[in-house]
Amino acid sequence: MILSNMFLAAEPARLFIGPIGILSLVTWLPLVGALILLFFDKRGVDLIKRFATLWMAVCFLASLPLVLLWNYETRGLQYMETADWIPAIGAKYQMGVDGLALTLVLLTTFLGPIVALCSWSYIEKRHKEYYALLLIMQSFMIGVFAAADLFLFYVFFEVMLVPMYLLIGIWGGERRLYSAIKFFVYTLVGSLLMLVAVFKFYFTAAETAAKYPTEVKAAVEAVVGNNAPMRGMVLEGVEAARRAGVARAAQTGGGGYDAEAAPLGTFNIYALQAIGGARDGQGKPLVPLSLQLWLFAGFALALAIKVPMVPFHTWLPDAHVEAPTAGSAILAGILLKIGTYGFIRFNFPMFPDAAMDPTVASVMATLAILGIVYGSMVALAQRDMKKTIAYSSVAHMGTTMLALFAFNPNGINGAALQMLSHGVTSAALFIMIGILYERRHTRQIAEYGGIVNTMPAFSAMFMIATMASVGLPLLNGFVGEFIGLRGVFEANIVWAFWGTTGIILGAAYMLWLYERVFLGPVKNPKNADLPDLSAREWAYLAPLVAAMIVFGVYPKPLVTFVNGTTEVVVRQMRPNYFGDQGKPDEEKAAAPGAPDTATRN
Amino acid sequence: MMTFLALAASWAARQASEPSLMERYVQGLKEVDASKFLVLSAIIFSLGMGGVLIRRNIIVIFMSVELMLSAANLNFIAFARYWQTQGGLYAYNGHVMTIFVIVVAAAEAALGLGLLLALYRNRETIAADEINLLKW
Amino acid sequence: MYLVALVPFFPLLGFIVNGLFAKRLGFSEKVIGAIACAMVAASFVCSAAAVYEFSRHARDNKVQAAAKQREAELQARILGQGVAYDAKTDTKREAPEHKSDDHKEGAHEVVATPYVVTLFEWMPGGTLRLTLGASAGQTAEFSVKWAYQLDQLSGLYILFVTFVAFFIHLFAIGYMHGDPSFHRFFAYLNLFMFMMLNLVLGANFLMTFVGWEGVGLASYLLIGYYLKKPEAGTAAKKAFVMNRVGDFGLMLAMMATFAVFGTLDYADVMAMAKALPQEPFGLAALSFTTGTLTVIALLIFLGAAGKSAQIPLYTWLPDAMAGPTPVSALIHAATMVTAGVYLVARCNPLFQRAPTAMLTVAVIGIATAFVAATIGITQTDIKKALAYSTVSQLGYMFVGCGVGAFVAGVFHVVTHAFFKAQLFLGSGSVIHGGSPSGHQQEMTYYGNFRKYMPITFATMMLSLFAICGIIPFAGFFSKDEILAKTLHTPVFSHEVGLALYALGFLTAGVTAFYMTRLMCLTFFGKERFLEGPDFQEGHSEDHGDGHHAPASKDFHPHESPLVMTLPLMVLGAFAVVAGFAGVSEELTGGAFPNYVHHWLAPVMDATLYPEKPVAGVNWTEWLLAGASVVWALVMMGLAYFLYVIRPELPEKLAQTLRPLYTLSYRKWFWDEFIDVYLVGAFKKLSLGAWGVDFVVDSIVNLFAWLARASSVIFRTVQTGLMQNYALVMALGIFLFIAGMGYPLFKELFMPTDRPSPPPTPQTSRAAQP
Amino acid sequence: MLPLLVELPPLPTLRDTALIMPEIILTLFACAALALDVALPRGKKHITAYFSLIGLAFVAVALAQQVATMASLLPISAFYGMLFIDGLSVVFRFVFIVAAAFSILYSIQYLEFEREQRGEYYALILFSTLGMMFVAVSGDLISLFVSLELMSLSVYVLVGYFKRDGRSNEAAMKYFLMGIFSSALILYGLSLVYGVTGHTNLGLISETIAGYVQGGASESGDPRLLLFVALALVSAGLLFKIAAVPFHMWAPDAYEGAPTTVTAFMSVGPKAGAYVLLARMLLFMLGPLREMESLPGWAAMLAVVAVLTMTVGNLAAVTQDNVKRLLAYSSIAHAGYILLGIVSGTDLGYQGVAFHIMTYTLMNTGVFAVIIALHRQGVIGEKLDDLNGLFSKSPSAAVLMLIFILGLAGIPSTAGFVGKFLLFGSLIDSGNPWLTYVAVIAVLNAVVAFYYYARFARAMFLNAPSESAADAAPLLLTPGVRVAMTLSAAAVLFFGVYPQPLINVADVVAQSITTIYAQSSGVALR
Repeated sequence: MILSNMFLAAEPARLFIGPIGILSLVTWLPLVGALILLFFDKRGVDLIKRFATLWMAVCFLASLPLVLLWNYETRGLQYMETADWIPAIGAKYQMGVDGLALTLVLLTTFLGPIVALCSWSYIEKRHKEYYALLLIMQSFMIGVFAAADLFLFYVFFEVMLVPMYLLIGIWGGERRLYSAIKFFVYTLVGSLLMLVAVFKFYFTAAETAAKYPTEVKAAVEAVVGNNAPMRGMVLEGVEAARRAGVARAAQTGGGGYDAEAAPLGTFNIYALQAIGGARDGQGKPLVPLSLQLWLFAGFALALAIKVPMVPFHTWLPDAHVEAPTAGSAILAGILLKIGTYGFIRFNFPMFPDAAMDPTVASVMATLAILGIVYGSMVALAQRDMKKTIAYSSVAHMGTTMLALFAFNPNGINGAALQMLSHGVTSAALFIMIGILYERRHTRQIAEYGGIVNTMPAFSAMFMIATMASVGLPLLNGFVGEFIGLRGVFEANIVWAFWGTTGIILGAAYMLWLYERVFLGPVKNPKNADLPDLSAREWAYLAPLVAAMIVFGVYPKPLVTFVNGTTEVVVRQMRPNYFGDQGKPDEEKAAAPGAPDTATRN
Repeated sequence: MMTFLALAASWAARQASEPSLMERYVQGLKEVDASKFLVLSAIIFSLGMGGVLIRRNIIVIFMSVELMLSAANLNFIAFARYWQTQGGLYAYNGHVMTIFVIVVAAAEAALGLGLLLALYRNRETIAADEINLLKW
Repeated sequence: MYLVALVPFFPLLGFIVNGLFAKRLGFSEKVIGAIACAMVAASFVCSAAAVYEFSRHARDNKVQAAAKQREAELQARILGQGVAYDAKTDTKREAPEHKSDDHKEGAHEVVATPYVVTLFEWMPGGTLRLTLGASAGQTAEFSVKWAYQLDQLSGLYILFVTFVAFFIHLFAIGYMHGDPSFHRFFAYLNLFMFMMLNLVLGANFLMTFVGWEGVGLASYLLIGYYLKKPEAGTAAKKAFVMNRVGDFGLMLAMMATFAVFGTLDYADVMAMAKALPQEPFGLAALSFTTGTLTVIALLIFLGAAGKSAQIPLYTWLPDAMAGPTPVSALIHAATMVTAGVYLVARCNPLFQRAPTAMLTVAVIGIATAFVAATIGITQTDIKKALAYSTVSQLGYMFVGCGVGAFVAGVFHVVTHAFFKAQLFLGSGSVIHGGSPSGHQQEMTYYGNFRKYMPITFATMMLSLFAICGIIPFAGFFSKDEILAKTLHTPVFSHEVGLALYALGFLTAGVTAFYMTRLMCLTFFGKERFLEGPDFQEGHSEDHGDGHHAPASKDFHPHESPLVMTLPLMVLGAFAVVAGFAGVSEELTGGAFPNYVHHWLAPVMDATLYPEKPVAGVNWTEWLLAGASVVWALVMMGLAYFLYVIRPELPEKLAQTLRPLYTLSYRKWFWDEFIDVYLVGAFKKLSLGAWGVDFVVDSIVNLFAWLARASSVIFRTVQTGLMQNYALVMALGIFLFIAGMGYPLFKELFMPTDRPSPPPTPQTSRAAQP
Repeated sequence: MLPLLVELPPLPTLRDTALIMPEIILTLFACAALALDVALPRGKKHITAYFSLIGLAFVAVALAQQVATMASLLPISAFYGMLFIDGLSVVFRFVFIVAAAFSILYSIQYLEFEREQRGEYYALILFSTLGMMFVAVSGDLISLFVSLELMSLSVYVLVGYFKRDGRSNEAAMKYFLMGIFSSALILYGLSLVYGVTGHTNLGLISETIAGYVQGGASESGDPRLLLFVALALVSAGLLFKIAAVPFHMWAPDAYEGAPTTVTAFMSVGPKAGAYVLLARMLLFMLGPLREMESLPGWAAMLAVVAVLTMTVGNLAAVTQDNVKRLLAYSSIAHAGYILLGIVSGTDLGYQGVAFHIMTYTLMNTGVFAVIIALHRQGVIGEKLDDLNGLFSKSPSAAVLMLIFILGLAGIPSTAGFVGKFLLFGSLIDSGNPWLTYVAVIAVLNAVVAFYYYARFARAMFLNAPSESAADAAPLLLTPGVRVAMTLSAAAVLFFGVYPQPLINVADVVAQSITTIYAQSSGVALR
């Protein structure tokens, strides 16, 4: 194992095991597991279960070196890998993770073994296919976060829907067919419209790179910071775009078109970010604002469906209620995060002017607030436990989106932390509801009551998860929520006011759920003799609850990872926000401002 | 009688002044006017198309398609003649094309009747609007 | 000095030990109780040592000079003058000596010298930009430290909290004897202590907020302790949600503090606040631009109102009595509810610069005091009566703070903690011994218990005199000082002070009346405990543990064991003694020093309202004090007369003053208002909201139906008739020709630009090649 | 100037015959197959199938050898311009061979079961392939028309192959009559084209048309009017052959009526031939009429047709239960996507067209292989419900089918996605704002398309198998068919993940379209 040059300060971490980079290894390992699983005998159910969970655990361990060798000094991508993929359209197999992506990859690998373990007793039929699909799903989800090439991201983004469709469709509840196809088609519409936007931006980027090579090179600095290998990759991407732009300009002008000479442009996310964010002398964006708005809308629609933001959220309750426990845990734990991750990775850096356009920002913020208030109110009125948690996810993601649209380090850090904490908390809640479902085979709240008397340990765990979801300090829910809403306060006080009402509504519906299900005497005789948590159930609940407490008490490591990404994004959108470029922001220059050195924390 | 003779005389005179059949033939070769043939072929083509659309009996439909093919042939011949006069290098292609079209039409006829026979033996009908088993 | 960090650590240790290992290792009740009490005792000892060390540290003038220097820099920075000051690395660049002339020298140089212990950086959050107040535009670092701050105010609080808590733990061992989940109760109690100490010792707003919500969680767990009682669960949820409404305000206040000061640390914020000018009075101050501090203060007060059960958000406290009595004593009397007063006292520089906020605090305080007192009159449940008396006393404390007498407010908190905790524990022992089932709380089934429970009776009489404000007892000194300060308040005009004083005076009387009523119903009068439901047929225990056979008639109440009466005696003694710690110098003319006042002076900002030096014994003060004592004695006599000598009179009085009675009995209809209108309406609204979801869903399904419908159309267009197909083809061809041919046709036959002879109309296909 | 306008060369040299060696071999094998059939006893008829497969192998070898020797010389013309071989024709001849081979391989079992195992079936397929090969190479109207008729006639007979089945006869009759009607239209159009230009050679025609377009109305009346009529008629006929919307009515009936193996062959072989014909006639011959400054060329018309085709094709399939009709509509929809590539006219577009046709061949034959195998004892296998619970019965067939279905739907990591990706990309690449809206419509169509492909997946994976005994037997796939299916599925996945080699092949076709045609017609075919 070559631990190459990880001690150089400005040098981002790189780790190659033989020819394969660590990131590719972590991404494709689960898929390899799935292939091996196919050769197992269908009847050996226990062997399949153990193998799948063990393999997931191995994948988690494989992802740990990512954290251990992380270089905290550099910004931008680390563990970068590049390989040619489809030269004809300029798509490269490029992998790389920055602070935020790393935490999301770890969240995915962390949830992997837990999700596999919790479906041991839940799944009764077709075990082999189930675990194979779970492993394949794991691979694609890690791929989405690790991809540094827009085409690679898009392939992972869309192909991930097929295993999820089958998971919901085959092992789901009663209305599984309807909700499975609804989930798939809803997300597919969004992602295909995004494809059109991807193309439009792909060709515009080539033209802009050709017309303004100098300005684009200047913009690359903002994206790359002090990360040398990443600068090489991004410049190479920008160069490919420029050559393609020049070739196409020549071709339309009547000259012959020699395809070999110039590929069609670049799909490298960070080169596109540089081109999208480039500005000419007077600060006017190179990509005209009107076009930026359309492109922003294309990306935003697909991601809003994924988040889900209010008008596009109706697929979530159906998908959650009908999905098997593991399915809805992954859905809530990771799939929703791709939406907000997409906003931070694509919409903000690539179309900064469109994102910060006052009307766009206020529309999205209003939708987010609607998500919080409306989501909480509807969660209050639900009779099905999973539906309540599903709507609570809508509310939490509403807070995340609101924090994102504050466009300041606090907001984006808070949003990222909220994503991570919601991932752990909602996955835990869904798994616990699964435990109850395995015992009583119903999710109707009316069927339960007084569970605390028969299952005290389980009630304690559910209590901790409820409190984390409500945002109690010293548990992971609070950290992201407070920092995020603080950022929102800085941007717009009224938004912060409405955003903070979320904590009251959250407490209301979660505790009402807890009271109706757990507290009070045991009304229904069937609940009288429910067995408490078994050893296996403890095994997959304990890490989740531990994570909630640890990241509530000591969230600093998470924040340092996430802050790396936030600073880069904020510097791209509001270059002189940090006031270290000498001239203070457009607010009144009362004092030269504390010469606050670029915080490296 | 007298008028008849006068008429015959004038006709003979005119005939004498008229260019002879051979001269007219040669003169026709030089500046042929294909537009009249075009109009004719257009008419035939329209008739053929109308036949296909309206008539009930499959054989009649088949014949009207043959009609359309022959209209095309007429066109080819007319244009071939025209381009011959213009001294086009490949004027003869039109004629060759016509021959091939006739050959193909023959093949189609044989094949079409074969299929019709099979259909008739099976369905006892050759009316176009009765064969509608395959729908929706 | 690191003892401070140990103070909250012990209860946490107790929580972990009792919570996780007690059941598994099978500790007996004795062991669990011992661990819990030991932990609280240990933290009391640590806090005592820490306070002593701190007092020496505070007097050291080197420390005072450094503190003054740092205060000057911070004030300069907040006003935006050119002091180059790097907040993070604490290195001080050249600082021009900033002598503000208007800063009059107080009686003696009084500077806050807090001692801050930072354990680790809890929550970094990236860079932020100040957007409000004088220094808008500067950038600062969002970095919240897990730090404890020991200064005079928090020192006083941790002392009396741990002291009272120790005795309550002791009492609880007896009270909870025989309870199946004994370990769970004590684990929660220790958890509460950890959270309360965190709240009080927190060095920044966020640490206090951790304690704030932590105690909310602990009260939720303890109120809902009796799991089988359905109303316990509802009460717990109600308490938590209502506290969250308060926390909502506090959270916004914290965000605003960041926006104005760039940090949440009390030391820095309060120092910077002192430099800011006082904000205008009245409604103009209610916007973030003009009255920033006012809005922050109001939001802080909203949080305090939620936690300390003031007017809009007090209905959860009476319902919280569903929890065991020691819980009511500890949380809902002595410690948690006073957290609100602590925070207001801690932020006194902010409040003093926001007169509108001060007025709100005072008005709501006095209103709560009066309303709660009137409700207390008609309560039959002993614990609910005490709960309303707590709400009313809290109202008093807030009035104290509202009129600028923060020290008086805090002193009343301390004295109130002693006698109210004693009263609750007394009621606990009354409940415990007063009925065969040990859970009878209705005073109607008590009567003449003084014969059976002499110790409880004696100690509760001490607290009665204390709460009524009779001369030697603690209540007199603290409540009277508040009333005195209300009358001569420098903050408001004389009329406002007089009005507040009058209402306060009236409430004091009403308090004396209902407390004496409570004592009479319980300890004097006819013995009614045999008519209680325990003795009726078919009474089912509300704890759901089975159907009780009616107890035998020869039952008579019995005194509680020593472990329960000892705390009563100690607290009773303190109810008497505690008053002398803060005798107002107005009364004694400076002869007898007011320890509490001098101890808390550094924390209280005196720049706006400097105290007037005491000339000599102020006779008008004595006159007022005497009047209030006489008024209290009169009301006590009236109550004794009504409930002991002529027990049938209250019934008739209730009939005659029917409207007043129902007003008080139905708790001013405030409970119903919240349950029916707010919560009920919200639930109906949310059901409606689900409808919107249905609408959005149906739109999505509409598209699906549209696709399906059009698919059927396109499918059935295949009629199977060959001629139709040929017809469609012909139509297609025609459209092609029309589509492409038309522009050409236009150009050829209707040439607009080129003049050319109008060609003869020909069919399109007959054109001459 | 094109090399072909050389002065009259002497007799066709040996080189010309070498160029059409693959076609000659194929003709020999086709006739030999007919003869062999007579000699074979009743039980042994399927040997003709293997014989024709060997024949196809020989043809492929000859073609490969031809490519090896003359790759650099392309484009070559021979036989006085009758033949015009360029990159497009070479690549598509391979596609035809592959299509024919798959069809023959999959029909052995089917015909055996129907007891219709007769040699003529395979001979007809070979003749049809021959017709297609000639369409690909012919450079003159005469040879083009004749080879088109050869291809079509043999397919008409194939469709009517089950004499005793009323549906097969009816389908054949309808297809025949509509077919010859459209051929008549094309022929009349061609006659007008000949009339206007005076040539029958494609290169010369496009040159003269280019002259007319630039020259504008010459003295003897404006020829453009006649040209437009010709264009309308020719494109009508061509669009009929590829079943584009206004002329698609015949396809569902013909696909449903014909024997499933013939439907498989029809949807892949002759359709690819029709695309080549479209490329030859529309792009090469009538290339200059694509877009003119003042008048809307056929590009605008084709765009409208493409949108209509996609939308009708996809929407009609949503509620279709008969599998063959559903696949007919799906092939109509794919015709729409391919037209998009031609409409955009960019290099990326032609690559997309070639790539999509190649992968469509693989995927469609794969899907039909399973549908054909469905037709067994007691099960007609044309209803979508016959697929129910296939996964529990024969998992391998179900998984292979899933790969093909996802390919057709265009889900990433399958070749279908890359094809669609190139086509949609080319639309946006062309820069014309209208085409961006067309791209959005195309994308929404892809969503509708996914819905009815998901119905296959749902039937196979999610529905429980029907109880009837006949249905319980697993699909019997002969080893040959199983190998073929696995190979094509592997190819679909491989080119989905790493499409670069197939894109290079598609690029050969794209180059031939853009450069060669541009030179000849003098108009920059952007």
